[in-house]
Amino acid sequence: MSGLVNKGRAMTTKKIEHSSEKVAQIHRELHSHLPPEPALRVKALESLLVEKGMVDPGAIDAWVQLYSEDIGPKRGAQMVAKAWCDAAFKERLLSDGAAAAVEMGFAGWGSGHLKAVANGPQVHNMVVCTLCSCYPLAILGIPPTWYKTAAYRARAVREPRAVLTEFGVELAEEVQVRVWDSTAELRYLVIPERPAGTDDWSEDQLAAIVSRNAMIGTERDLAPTSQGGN
Amino acid sequence: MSGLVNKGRAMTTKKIEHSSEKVAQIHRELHSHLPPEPALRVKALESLLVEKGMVDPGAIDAWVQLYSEDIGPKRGAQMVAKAWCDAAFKERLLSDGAAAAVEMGFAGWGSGHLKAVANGPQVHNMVVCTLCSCYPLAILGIPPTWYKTAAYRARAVREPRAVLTEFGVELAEEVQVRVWDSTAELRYLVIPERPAGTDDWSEDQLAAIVSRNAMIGTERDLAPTSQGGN
Amino acid sequence: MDGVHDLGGRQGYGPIDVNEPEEAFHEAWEGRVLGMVRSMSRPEDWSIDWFRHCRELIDAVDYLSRPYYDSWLQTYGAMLVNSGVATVQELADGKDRGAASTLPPALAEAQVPDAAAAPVLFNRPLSDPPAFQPGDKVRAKRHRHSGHTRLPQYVCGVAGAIHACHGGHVFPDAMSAGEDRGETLYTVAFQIGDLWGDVERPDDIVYLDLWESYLEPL
Amino acid sequence: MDGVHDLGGRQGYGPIDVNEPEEAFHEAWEGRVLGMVRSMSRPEDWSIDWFRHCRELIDAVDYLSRPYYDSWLQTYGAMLVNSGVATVQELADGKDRGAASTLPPALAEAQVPDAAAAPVLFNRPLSDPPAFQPGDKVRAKRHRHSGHTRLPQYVCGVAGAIHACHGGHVFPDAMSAGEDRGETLYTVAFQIGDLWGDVERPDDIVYLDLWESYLEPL
Repeated sequence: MSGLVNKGRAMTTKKIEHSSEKVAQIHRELHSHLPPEPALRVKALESLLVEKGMVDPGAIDAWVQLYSEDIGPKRGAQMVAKAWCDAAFKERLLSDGAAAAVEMGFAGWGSGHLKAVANGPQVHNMVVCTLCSCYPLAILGIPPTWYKTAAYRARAVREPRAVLTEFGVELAEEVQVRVWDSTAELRYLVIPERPAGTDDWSEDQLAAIVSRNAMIGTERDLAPTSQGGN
Repeated sequence: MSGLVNKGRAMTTKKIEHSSEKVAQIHRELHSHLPPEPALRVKALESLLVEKGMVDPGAIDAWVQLYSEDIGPKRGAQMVAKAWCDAAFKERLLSDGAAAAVEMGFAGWGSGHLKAVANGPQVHNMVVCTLCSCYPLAILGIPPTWYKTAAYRARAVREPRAVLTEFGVELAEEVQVRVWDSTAELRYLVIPERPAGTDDWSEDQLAAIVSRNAMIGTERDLAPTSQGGN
Repeated sequence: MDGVHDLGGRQGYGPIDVNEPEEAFHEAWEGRVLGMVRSMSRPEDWSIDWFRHCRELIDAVDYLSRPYYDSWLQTYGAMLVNSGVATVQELADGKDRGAASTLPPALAEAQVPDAAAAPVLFNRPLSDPPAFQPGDKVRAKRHRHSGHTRLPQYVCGVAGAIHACHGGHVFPDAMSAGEDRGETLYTVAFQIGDLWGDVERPDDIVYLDLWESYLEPL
Repeated sequence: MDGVHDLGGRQGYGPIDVNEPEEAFHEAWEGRVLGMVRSMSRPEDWSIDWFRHCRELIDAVDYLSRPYYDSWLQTYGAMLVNSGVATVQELADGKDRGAASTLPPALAEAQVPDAAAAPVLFNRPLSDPPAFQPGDKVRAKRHRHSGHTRLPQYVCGVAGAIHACHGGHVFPDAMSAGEDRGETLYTVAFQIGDLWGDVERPDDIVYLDLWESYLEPL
């Protein structure tokens, strides 16, 4: 099981010490004693966990491969393309994102409370996690680094329009911006608008033009480029 | 003149560009291009200013000497000791700290709007500057580094009692803590209580036991030690 | 806690790198951290909320300056030490000095596909009905406590409206301290002009997911 | 601005070094910075408020991690570049590439004692009477602007009482943008229990010096 909170496993009554003071002190000690380079720190941790029998290196490889190849924004793009082509699926996606993810075979980390929000001519949605880095991993894969930076987290809820401008997004005068700050275990997926001139495209063709940023909400107008066109 | 804002000099109408964006960008460029060590950065700045005729190295030496020897917490200690011995002076110090500083010959940077606050059996005062590092330099000299740290600035207004405990201060049950956050150009000086058993001490003897921290408010009970005793 | 992690609306963090390459991991070690976190054996009383709180407790400069997955490593390191599973010295040189682990077994390579396809659910049944209904005006409470909470500072004291009610969800403030209990979760809509004084379009909306005890009726 | 400098009440910054040595400067270069700042020639439109704002604009990690006088150097460097008096390259290697300075002359060594004994005054005459009197209940405004201000976030929206009125003082929000004008300054008393939810003694008091336009009547 990958979950930190695991419903399938009974909670034990054994209590660890939840002392903020103690953990802050441990952080300071780690800061002073661990190797200076992240790669070296990671190597030390992996060696230690392997020696202690606390990790299977093959499992690490498997996760890296999964997130590098299988679990990524292509999944979200397929869901969006299907929603564009199939009004009933779009309805299901909007009303119960978790079930829609199961239906697509994309269930996993962060899909359990998936909420899709749809852009429209007068609505633009944008997702952030100001407190950490919450993101629908099962649907969009590993979040980009910028999504996890202080700059994006700080600015998205205060000057979303300036952030959008930085990403090259121009909003028409009548568009309202809706920012979703992922403060709980709900995970947000933006359904961008289907571009004009794509009426005869297949779902696969459509999926090819749905960018990761469009599903975070930092891109808006998807162009029917040669990438997806026929 | 040392003042950044100088009443004696007529303001010109020439305007610099007050752009936060531009200055933030300059900071990033300086971060990337200046030498890695503070001492090297300082050396480069001094060389440049001397070459440009913008600074007199002898003046720098003079300031360093002044703050290392003449302008320091001994001044504040003399004011406190005098206030202990001379009720009329204490009255003047509490009602017009700036004038009291002039009377003592201690006028200077930060004495112009000096406010003295007196401890008592049921009152403990403590000074901080949460936004930067404001401090009565003419009276107490260069502030300690801890006064300028994020830790002190963050904690003094939220958990002053925990901070005091860290400094070894124990407060009697009936004592109220009053924290002065120096958000303007007023500069605060704490007058600690005169310790018992010092009735026959001279001002000089008394001044010798008044610590810098007692005048910031991170020390409370001044002991009549051999340092000051006769 | 009012930690450095609580970044919503803070200023001075500069531009965003909008041209970042799109691959999942930019450095090989990043994937190793994620893979370890997903498969290592762990004390049963760890939770994602305890993880988040431990990450918030990282020194502010480290929090802001270290690469993202490096902060995960730092956090898991601290959690291992706090739980008595590893020592600082062991984490420093990677050499095991303790007894064999008595923790639940690690995830085996063959179990990864199933684990990757299993959503973790945070909803919890509640006997009490929700205190608020969609459309109700509420105010986020002004005061927070010093422990872990998911009530960001930037909405504290601000009025909004209930947008949706999600039933009971694990309450992070309790879970981070070891108590798994549910509380009603809402999505609350705030006018951006009520949050900040100098916004471009005051009627833009910021939605947050907030638990019932973060809110008071208005 | 809601910058990283606005530290009042933030948590996670660790213990205080209560055993710091007492000498004025711990490194020789620290004194050089202070001496330069006190005696260098400068554009006439610089002000302490502009300096403070430029310091607030330092990258957050640099702000929190660099030694104090190093942050002064960084700030004056940025001010020199912004004013067109020096370039980044000149500050990097210390070599003058420009024309001779046309700024007011630098302070000479012989002038230092007089300069050190001259208090700088920030009071300014006002024609309008103060809006508040000692004892009046007030509330610090909730919203701040993105420029320089001396209204800390931690009192925004909180009620307090006027403790003292100091007449007109240079208004930093304007001065930092080049406009030297006075506004009534007050000392305002806040009960610490109104500022934070988890204090030891709610009746302890925090005083702040706040300008009239930071406050609203209650």
